[in-house]
Amino acid sequence: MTRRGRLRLFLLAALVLAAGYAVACLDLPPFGGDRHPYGDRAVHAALARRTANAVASVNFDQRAMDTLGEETILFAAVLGAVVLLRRTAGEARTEPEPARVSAGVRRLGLALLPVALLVGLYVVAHGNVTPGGGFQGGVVVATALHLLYVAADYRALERIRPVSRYELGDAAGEFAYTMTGVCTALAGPAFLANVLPLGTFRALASAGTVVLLNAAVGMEVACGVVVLLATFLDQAVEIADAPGGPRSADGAPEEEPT
Amino acid sequence: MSAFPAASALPLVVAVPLLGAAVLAVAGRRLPRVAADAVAVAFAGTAAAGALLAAAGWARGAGGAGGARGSAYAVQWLGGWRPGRGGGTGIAFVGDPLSLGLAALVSLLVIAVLAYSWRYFEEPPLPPGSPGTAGAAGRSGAFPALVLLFQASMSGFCLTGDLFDAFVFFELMGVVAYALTGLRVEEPRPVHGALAFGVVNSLGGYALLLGIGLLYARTGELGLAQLGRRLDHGGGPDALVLAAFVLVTAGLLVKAAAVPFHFWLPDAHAVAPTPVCLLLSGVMVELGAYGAFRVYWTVFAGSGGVPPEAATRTFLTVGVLTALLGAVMCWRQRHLKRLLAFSTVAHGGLFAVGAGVLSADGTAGTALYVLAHAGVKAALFACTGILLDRYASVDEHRLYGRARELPLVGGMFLLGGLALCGLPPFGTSLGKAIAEEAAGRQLPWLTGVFVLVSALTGGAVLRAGLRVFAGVGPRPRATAAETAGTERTHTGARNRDRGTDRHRERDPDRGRDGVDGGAERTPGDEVPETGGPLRRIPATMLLVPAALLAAALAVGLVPQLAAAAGRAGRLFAAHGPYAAAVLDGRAAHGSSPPAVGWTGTGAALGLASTALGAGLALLAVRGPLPEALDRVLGPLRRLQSGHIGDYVAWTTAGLALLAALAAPGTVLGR
Amino acid sequence: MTDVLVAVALLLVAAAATAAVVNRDPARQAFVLSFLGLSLALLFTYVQAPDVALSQLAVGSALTPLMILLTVRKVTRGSAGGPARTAGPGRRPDRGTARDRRPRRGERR
Amino acid sequence: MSVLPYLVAGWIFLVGLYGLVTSRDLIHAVGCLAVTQSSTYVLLLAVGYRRGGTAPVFADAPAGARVVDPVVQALTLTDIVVGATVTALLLALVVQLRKRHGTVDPDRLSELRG
Repeated sequence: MTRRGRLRLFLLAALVLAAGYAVACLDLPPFGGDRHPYGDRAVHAALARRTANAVASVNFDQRAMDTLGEETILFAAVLGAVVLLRRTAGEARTEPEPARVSAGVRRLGLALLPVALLVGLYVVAHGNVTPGGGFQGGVVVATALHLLYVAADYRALERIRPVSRYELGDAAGEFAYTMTGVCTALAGPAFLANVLPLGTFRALASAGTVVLLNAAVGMEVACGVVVLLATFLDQAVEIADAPGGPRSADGAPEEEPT
Repeated sequence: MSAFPAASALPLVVAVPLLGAAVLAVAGRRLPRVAADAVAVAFAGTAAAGALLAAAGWARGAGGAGGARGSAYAVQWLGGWRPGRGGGTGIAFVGDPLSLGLAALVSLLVIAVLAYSWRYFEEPPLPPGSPGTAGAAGRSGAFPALVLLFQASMSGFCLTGDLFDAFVFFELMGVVAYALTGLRVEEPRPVHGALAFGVVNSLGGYALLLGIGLLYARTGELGLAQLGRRLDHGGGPDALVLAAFVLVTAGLLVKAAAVPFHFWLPDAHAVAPTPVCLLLSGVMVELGAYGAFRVYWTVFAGSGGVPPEAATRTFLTVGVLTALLGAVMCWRQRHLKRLLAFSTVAHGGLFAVGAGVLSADGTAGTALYVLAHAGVKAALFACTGILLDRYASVDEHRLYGRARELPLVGGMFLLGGLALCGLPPFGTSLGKAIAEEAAGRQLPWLTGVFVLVSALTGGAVLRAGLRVFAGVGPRPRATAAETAGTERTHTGARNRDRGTDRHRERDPDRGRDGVDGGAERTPGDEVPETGGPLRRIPATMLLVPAALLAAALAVGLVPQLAAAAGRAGRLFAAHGPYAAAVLDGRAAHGSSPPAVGWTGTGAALGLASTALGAGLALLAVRGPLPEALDRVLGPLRRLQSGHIGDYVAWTTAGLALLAALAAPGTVLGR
Repeated sequence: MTDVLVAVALLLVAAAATAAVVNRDPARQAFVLSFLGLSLALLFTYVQAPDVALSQLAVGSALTPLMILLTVRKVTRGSAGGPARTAGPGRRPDRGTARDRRPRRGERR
Repeated sequence: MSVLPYLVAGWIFLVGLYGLVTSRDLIHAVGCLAVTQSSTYVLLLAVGYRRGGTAPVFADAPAGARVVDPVVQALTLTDIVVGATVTALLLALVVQLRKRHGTVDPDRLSELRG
């Protein structure tokens, strides 16, 4: 299709959709309404399981299968990205040059790093009580480690980041989550059932298996995001194209213009 | 095992491959290849056993934990969150014969794929010095792990009884499939095909999620059974229900590659590694249709949903368009993987028609058809993979007569073509016969569509098989550009490092304006997936297509399977009983299942379409089609442009088309 | 009062989404996406979804733009040694003319 | 106000599609896909909002407090993860596509025709 034809087709279809969707919106319950049957039941169930953060209760207890699927998506994407962004034959690995970072930036970065790590771990640990949890905290931890790249340089980052360890952590998180489910299915009442003692409401160790699953997710997300960023950084910083530039259509280096 | 009810096995069918994937992701590259393959097969086999056990439990009539004894649906509330009086908050896994059968099919096909790639399929290599390879060049070990994740996602999608959970598995299926499609990043086309696949399927996922949001706003529920029940309490359908139906159905039809959402499929299938094609074509695409009809029956089939006339109009129109377009495009291909991909599009259309008449026997026939089609199509892809690995090409013209030395593979390929045509007593023929009879009762000319589409797709396979394996007919005419290409090919094909896409257009305008567009251009030669051209065909690679064809034959010959399909159709095409079984644990009492089996008419029509397909194939190998026909088909071929912007525009148009099809009788003219 | 805040945040989100689409340069788009992430986080806070706001902040305004920027860097860096055929913002692809094959200024970082 | 959030969600969806259709750069297209997805966040959270409700976290709120719907928030969390991972995978494909084809302009990729 020509660019214009494509746009025309799209605009025509979009017009139909926009009209239909707008009419459908008029049939929606008004924004901010009071009828939330599922939500009310979920809150009730969360309180019964002594989980102060109802969202965590939905995520890790009532609809724990969704979260298993979600973590598996992350796991699959990390696995996929590592395979897709592998260094292929013919690509050279260049040593990144040591970067010069001003003293102020360096100090700030190094001071922020432990703070950010602690915040991340705190967010993971309190997932059952306060907003946050394994996913949010995990991302914070993973990005915090990359402050080292800003504060020092890529080589410093690589020293604290042996990628295969993090791959192991990623898989271990996924394994732990699934294994919890399998154990509760074989020895307990049902798959991913909350079988642990529920503890005291609002305490760090409340809510039973929610704590375990939350920790597994935190580990998987932190490690997975580190690996994900590592593969992209690897491409952007270290992996050089095959000598002679990207392969041309003929499979041979493109000739120099005359 | 009697203390362990069949329903409890349902989540394990998903969990076991996940465990295997986690193990292989770590250990895969450290273990020797054989050990890694064996671990993968062990996990996949355990899950398959679980699925079969659950299916057998169902067959014995043990409903399991969730349902009363004798209930036809095995219901398992995950985490033990069984609904109380006010309604529940948990997710149910529901095993009915169709979902259990599909989950078993997924697992068995995964085992076939692992066996097919056993030791020979070259996993993505890592250059020396990559992490975890201890200096030497190594494997990434990710392939079997990804296949297990694929298995888990597809099984989960079959078994879940919750719409949002289905979305999660839908996305997981997608993510794994994009990675598997683009696995061979050393070549230009896989990355492009995987990207188109990823963008279009993600859009489908987002449309599905918007639809879920609208349904949640109306009903405050996410479970399929609960959604259906709430909609029925809310009075007749309105624009909101219609919009939700359109968005949810479109999202699932993207996965099913229905026109005009189908463009990603040929692009992805032509370039994905062959073992992956077995799964994509054999079962993933069909799961899209399964999802669309599952949601229709459980959510929208009641009084508060979409009226049956509107739904059937939507499904039949889309199905017929898909079947015809797919069949015509299939006939036009000479790249064998693309040819098979378009035949999957066409058959997907027939499935939509067969189930789209919204009757129990139509559904039962389609179920059998899907089952047998999976075996046949996977066997055909497996044979094509052997050609690819031996001759470094899958081009019908270039391979002319070269595969005479492979009579066994050739025999299986031709048998597959005949089965695709609908030759009795293959299961494809039985399924087609039942589905086309059900469709013909609704609209008599639909029978013709079934016959024509089967003949065209099967005929295309026969034509290619006759040329490649027997050298029948004159050598296909080669264009000048192609002859030039062939000379350079032979040395280049083995060199994995080099780009293979010799015929890529440098000038973007030339291909677009040229008379031939893209289709006549040779697809270029391929790189074997076995790390080098095969000298001897390994026994595993021969055994797999043979077993798959035998299974497709068995589907047609085992009367118990047909009877089970009849019961499956009745239970699947049911709105109230599903909700009653899931929510109230009440056994389903209903009409008796439709009698499903061979009939004289069905067998005769199967023979007719086979004769038509064989005739077309013999006619085609004599010489090229008349030029005039080519000119008519040219614009159709140019639609498949490989341009992501085009595909997105068509996807949007498809959403609008579905809205236009479903609106009359739902909100307009009531 | 909350309604007004929500409405303002919604309009901000709509504007940011439009801007992210209209900005054809991927590097600039990454920054706009980051801003879209921030405005979404703001909206989520107003509709009482702190959990979601937190992850949107982490993912939408940090992780996703970061990955896009790394991709842009790779894609432009990759062209330093060979033909640069990336179609930049508003640039017509020059079909591999000699001019296009020379590394562009500022690419070698 | 009662329909504004829903309409905004629809607008974001369509504007993202528009970006995908007209994109001349695949990295930009992946960004547009992320935009399209954010429409689902807005719709889901708008559906679950309850006027006058607080966050469904009872860390200091009394157990009987009026709260907004926690379920949609859990769904949106899942959705955000899905979005990030899909973006990552597609960007990985774009990186390789650039290496194999020498371009990220969809108008110049033409080998999957027919």
